[in-house]
Amino acid sequence: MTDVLNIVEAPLSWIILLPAAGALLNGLFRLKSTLNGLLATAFCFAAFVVSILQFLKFPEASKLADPGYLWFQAGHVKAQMGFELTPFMSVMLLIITGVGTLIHLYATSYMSHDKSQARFFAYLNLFVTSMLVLALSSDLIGVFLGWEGVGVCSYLLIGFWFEEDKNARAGIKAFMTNRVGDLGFLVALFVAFAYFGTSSVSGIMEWIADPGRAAALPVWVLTVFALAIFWAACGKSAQIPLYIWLPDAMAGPTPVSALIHAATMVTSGILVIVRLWPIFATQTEVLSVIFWVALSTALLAALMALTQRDLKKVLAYSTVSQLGFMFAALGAGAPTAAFFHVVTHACFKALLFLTAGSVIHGMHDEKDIFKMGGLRKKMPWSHVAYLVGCVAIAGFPFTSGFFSKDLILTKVFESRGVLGYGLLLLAAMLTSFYMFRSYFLTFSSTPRSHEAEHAHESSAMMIVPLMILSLLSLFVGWLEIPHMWGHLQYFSHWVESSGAKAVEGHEVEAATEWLLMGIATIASLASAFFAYVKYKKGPVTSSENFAWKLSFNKFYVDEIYDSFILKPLRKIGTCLSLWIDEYGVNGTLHGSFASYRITGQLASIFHTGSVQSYALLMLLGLLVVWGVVNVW
Amino acid sequence: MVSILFWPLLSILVLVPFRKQNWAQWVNLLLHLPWVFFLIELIKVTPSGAPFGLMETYGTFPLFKSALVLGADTLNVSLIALTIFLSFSLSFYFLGHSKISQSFLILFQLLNFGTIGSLLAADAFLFYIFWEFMLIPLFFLIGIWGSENRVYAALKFFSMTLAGSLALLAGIFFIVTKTEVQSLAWSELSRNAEMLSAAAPWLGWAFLLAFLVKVPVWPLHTWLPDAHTEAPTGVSVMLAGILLKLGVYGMLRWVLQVFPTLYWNSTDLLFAASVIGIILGSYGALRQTDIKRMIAYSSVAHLGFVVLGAISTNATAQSGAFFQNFAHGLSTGLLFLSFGMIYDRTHSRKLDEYGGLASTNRFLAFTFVFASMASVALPGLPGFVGEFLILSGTFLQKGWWVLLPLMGVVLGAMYTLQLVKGLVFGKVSPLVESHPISLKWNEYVSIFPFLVGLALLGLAPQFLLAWINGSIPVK
Amino acid sequence: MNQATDLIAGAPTVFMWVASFFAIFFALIVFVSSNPISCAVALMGTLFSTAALYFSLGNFFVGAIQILVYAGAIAVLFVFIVMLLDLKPQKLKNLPGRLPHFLFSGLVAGLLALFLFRTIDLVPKATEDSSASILSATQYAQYFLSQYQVPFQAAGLLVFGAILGAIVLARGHLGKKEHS
Amino acid sequence: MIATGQLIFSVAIFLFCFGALTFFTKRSAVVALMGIELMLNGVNLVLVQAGQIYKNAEGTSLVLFVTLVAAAEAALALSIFVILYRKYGTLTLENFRSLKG
Amino acid sequence: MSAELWSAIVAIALGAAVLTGVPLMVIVERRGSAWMQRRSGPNRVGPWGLMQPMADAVKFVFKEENVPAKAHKVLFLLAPALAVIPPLISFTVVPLAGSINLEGIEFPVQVANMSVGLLFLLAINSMHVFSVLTAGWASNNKFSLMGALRASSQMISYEIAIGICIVALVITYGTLDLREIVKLQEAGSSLPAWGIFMQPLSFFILWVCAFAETNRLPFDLPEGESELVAGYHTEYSGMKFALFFMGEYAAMFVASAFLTTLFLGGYNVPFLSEETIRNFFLAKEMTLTMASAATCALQVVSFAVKVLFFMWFYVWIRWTLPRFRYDQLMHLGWKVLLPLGVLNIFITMIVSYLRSV
Repeated sequence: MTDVLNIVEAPLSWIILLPAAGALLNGLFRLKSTLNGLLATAFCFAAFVVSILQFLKFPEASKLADPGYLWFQAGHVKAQMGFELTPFMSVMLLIITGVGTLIHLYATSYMSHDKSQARFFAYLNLFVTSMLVLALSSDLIGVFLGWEGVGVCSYLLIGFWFEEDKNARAGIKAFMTNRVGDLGFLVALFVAFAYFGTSSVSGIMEWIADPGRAAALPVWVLTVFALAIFWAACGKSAQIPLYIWLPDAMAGPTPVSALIHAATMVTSGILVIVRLWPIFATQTEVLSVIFWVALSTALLAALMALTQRDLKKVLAYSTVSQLGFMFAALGAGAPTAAFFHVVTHACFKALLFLTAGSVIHGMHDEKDIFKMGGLRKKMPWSHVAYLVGCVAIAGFPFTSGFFSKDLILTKVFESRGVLGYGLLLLAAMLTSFYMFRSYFLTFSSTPRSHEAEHAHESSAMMIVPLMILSLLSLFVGWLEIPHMWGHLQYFSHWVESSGAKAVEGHEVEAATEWLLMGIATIASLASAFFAYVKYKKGPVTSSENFAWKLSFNKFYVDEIYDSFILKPLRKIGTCLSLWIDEYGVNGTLHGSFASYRITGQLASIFHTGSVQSYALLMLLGLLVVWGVVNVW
Repeated sequence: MVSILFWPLLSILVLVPFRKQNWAQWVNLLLHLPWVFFLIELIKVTPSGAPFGLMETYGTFPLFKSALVLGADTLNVSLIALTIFLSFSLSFYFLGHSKISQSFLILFQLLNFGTIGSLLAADAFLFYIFWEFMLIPLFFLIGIWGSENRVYAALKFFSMTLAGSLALLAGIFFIVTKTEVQSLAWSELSRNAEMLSAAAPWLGWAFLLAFLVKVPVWPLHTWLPDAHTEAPTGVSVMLAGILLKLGVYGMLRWVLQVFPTLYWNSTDLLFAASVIGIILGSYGALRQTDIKRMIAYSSVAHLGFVVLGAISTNATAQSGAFFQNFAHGLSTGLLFLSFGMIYDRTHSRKLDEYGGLASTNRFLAFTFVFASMASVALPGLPGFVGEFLILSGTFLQKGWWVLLPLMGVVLGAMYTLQLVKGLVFGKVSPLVESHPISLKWNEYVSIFPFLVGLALLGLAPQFLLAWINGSIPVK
Repeated sequence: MNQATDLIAGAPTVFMWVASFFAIFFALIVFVSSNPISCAVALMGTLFSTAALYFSLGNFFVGAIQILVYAGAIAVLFVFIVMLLDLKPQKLKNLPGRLPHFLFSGLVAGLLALFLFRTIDLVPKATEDSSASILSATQYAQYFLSQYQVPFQAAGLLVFGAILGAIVLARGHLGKKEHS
Repeated sequence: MIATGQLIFSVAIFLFCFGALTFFTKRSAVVALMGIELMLNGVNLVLVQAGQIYKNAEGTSLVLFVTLVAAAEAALALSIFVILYRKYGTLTLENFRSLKG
Repeated sequence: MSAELWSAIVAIALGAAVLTGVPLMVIVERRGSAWMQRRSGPNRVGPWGLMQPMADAVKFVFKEENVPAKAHKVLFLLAPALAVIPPLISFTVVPLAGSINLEGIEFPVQVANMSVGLLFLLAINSMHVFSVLTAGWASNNKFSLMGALRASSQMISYEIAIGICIVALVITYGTLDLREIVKLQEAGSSLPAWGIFMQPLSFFILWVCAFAETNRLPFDLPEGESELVAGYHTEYSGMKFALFFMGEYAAMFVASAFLTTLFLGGYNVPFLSEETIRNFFLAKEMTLTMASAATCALQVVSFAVKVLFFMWFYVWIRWTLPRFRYDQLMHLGWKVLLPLGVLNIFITMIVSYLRSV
């Protein structure tokens, strides 16, 4: 990447300020009915327009930068609140603002009858702002600002309907898990400032590029840095140890889940890793760690999704498993594949969530798919959108999911060999199976509950974004055709140009590639058919065997966490502090006060009241003193 | 400098004739204006370079080798600014408040006088006098206007701090009698710091003890939860806002710069104490059912961070620590203030009696959430800037030991969110239902500066950081 | 009769022996007897014998004062009170109860005596010039009004206080109602 | 044989010790007071002797003051005893224990 | 002839004189009072009843001595002795005459001369109270106890008055030594330089107190026959009663001697100083000792005359004034004599200051 970087000044901070202004306005003024929503969507759309303008500058400018201002500087830490835009991040920008606007539009009608809309849209805009800060900021510390901002907004949005205690607790759970993840980011920042002297991404890249200085670094610095970043990414993008918050995050309104838990926030982990790819490229052990964690997450999540009854929970688990796919691609050393899947996933997952939202909306907030059924006739538009979504996610030929998943599968095959490829393939099959299971249960056969009979199609304002998204999720795939078919590799061009070179695994000849593609398509079609056969008539009351219970109860992961980590930590800590604070220190204090009283009582024994005993004691005292003086 | 120091006394004199409550409250507010003016004058003239850049002596105490020496540099002037900021916004809060009588205001001004005095004092004995002087008004303020077992709390607070400062007095006596130090002026002491440290190794600890009790470092902190819960709102804001910082200021000014060698070899012990303080402080907050105690314990944890920064050898953590003073001052101050307003109407501090404040009073809920986010050190708010600097400085110096305080960050989030969930979110509890809270105009005005301060220091703290970095003791 | 005999250095005269014997004997009676009147009279006896000792030491002034103030006033007062209040002799009822007290005080007194006797040889014999050490009253008077003027005034004040005290006690008592 | 000074001193010691003993052991207040008088006489004796040895009026002046104080004290104490007697009906010291600790 | 021997001789002579004087006084009293009441006193025994006291003495000796039942044996016997001893002792200090010159050494006619004579006199005088108290208490009967208490309180109050007057006297004379006092009163010019002229007020007070001290009428409340049946010595009979009687008369003698030495110039012959008398005798070719002896004899005679004058005065007063009531007695003692005494002190202070300037 030696070509001269011509950095172009660009008003990137405007992109951030627009939604921020929207958030502020919504926060202050409570307008009638849906005006708040429209206001928020307008601001989001404005940000979308500006980001398109920046996007167009890209072929010639290799990087857009906006110095911003010095946030704070003390001792060896210098935090610059500046912004920069690399080619691949500009694509992400488009997604954030584009999909964001669509979701805003959808939400205005979805939340039309909610009483505190102003607050909702203020949070939504605030979320978009912090996501943009995360994406755009030049310094890692700026990224961290966006990182935590996004965490807080997800906490506020998940716990939006705070009347029920469940939602508030889900919000806290999300925030806490994110916070644990952010520790990793903090450690990375400390390492960056301690060893690289700066936290700006470009600065770190120079440090790595310059062989002399890189050699001077202690060997563990880069691995620790990479691992720390990965730990933060796990927290944010819900990988194995820290994914528990995502399923519970469904407690929030559906547009929130769509925006946050499908399109933007969850992918931030991957964005950061792609931006810092030159570091990860050199760390092979870290990559293998990432790969295996991702693979296990994908498989585990897919298994859990098989038996879920709540429509949104199914989608949540599918998100976790798709994220597993993306991290698997990163683990396999293919940032382009990962990023391509991020884009495609953003489209079809947002689509799926929004349709689920309209379905639930139509079903008067009934989420249980066992109670749905036969909605094909009742909600034709949502049905079409949901079908497109399932097709895309399952990876039917020529859909966006097909291209991105296939690219990942080939990359995994190249670097991780057959075992990795096989497991990932299994995960892909499971994905298509549970997606079509949910499709058939909700839309085919006959309505199984009272709400199902009276389900009504959502309003136009909700259907339009669905249609746009379904078109997108069908045709986005074409941007990155496997090079056998043509040279239309936009994505790899975008990602490589922003400095994220793929790890050169041994190239696969075209023949094996065709073979892999074939296997993948057959696998997904077969599992889809299998799901069709199983759930055509309606919910099959499968026997409560062990496997089923295990999957239904989410492998008891939450319970394990609580009993082994959360509860004991809290227990030890509280009673420790109780013992030391109340009894230890206070005890000693009260003890010392009590000792005064006791000595007082002791002394009073001598006050017998009789004058003679006093005189006697006095004389005795005199004699003792005299004796001592003489003897001494 | 003298004008800013003696202005509170003057305002007491002015306050005396106004027996009626609301008259006294209004006068108290107006008296703050000239004070601010003096502050601005002082800020213009404060040098940011060497410690105690500006020194003025006004006459000497005949019997003792000390003199009335006042010194100013950015370190103490910034804290004075914080005091005046808190006192100014509180005076808005006091308007029309039923419990704030004239004597309360007089004692309050006395407290301000003591605080500013001990900040400006550049002479050990003068510092000690102001240091002790502060306790008296505080004792009465908590003892008289506090809630249920206020006397116990006031007594405990008074005796513990007094015991600590007696060690300080012993140290001063030792210096005066045993060592050939001409005068107790700070410049004199710091000039022959080596001689002093060599003279008596315990001297450092004697000085340090007084400050450790004041900054509640872990083992000596048990007075804080009692004092905070029992103190009336105004006092607990001042107590959390500025008085705890005095301990830190004392440590930096009177121990670090006067006995550097003793200070540095006591740092490992202090590191352990502060880390334990952070963790146990957070757990302490976690187990509380009483809201004010929870906030009090949180300040124990936060000040654990500050001490962590204050004992590190690099400039990052030191300036981070001093900045954290302001961050904590504003965030905990706002927490206490907003809860104080709720408490004034509902008179209950039990967390489980509360719930669903957001649905009744949106603005107060917002301030409370905003303040707790600040205290959780959310980036974009000052707490983060301070804590980040401290932790990165500690990482630079102590390496992987930094993970322990990091745990504190997570625990901090845990108890704060628990507090917020209990108070603001969740179902609307009968108590909140039956006491609709409608804030008066002056309460809005008193909260407003805190919000602006927090937002400003969060996003653009550089103006303050650059100003205080000059006189941070460790370069 | 200003004999020039120096009464300190020389061997004690017979009169001294008798007087000291009586003093100790009467003191013993005061301690031993359970009847207050005999104690009072024994006290009177000790006072007289000490006065006699003073005379034998040559200090007539103090002797006279002793008789006048002590014997004449204080001892009479004691006898007066004992008679006025008609105090019955104290039968030692709970002797066992008070035995430890007795023993303890006896021990302490014995210890004290032991200590004092150890210092007896410290008593200086007499300064060389054995000139008449008998001062006349006028010389004493000069001392009081020159060197010891302040203590003298203080003593006057003390007595004045005592008079007031006595009056108040007497007056106070009269004011209140009689009861038992 | 012992010198006069030593004889006088030993008489003084006896007087003092017997006075102390009476004060400690006697149950009647008046007799206890007599004990005190005895002690004071012991002291006077030593003072006079000292006066004679050092040939100045120090001893005598002290004796005068002691006597004076004894007189004042006896007067007041006895009138107090009268009042006590009226109030308590008896003068045994055990009864006056109200100032117990 | 050593000083001790001489003082022993004088002491014995003095003792004898007093003891004979007492019965003399008794007869004088009885005859005198009778004469005043226009009746003739005891004149059967011996010429003009002179042997009557001897008869009484014999009577007392053989009278039966009864001791009250639960009386305090020791004190009962001690009381009469205490009554007699103090007056006798106080005579030691009284200067009877000038000094006799034997073989060149001047021997003063006085048992023992102390520099603090006056003080000693006062001290011994206060012993009398003690005998009264013990007598009253020891006889274990209520009346005698009452009498004793009254007598002692009376004596103590009047003792204070005496003390105050003595202060005045000491201011004027400047010394406590009786011999010097008498010398100071020698040979006045027109009027004899006697104390009575220098201190008339204190003379009057002391005179009154003298009566009080000796419990003589009008102050003899304690023996008030009518109410208290002879006061504190009701239980006494026989020789013990006689002793009391002797004690009383000896006390009268002391009081009058006291008054004469202080106010009537003691043994001074009016207008004649000792030297003039001695020179007068020397002129009659007597040896020095003989001359000094003669002067002393003359002086003793003058002293005796003065004392007898006072004694006669006692008897005279006894049968003229009625007895004081107890509160009048106390009133006189505390509220009249004491203030007068203090006033007197002030006057003497002012006078002595004026004279010294």
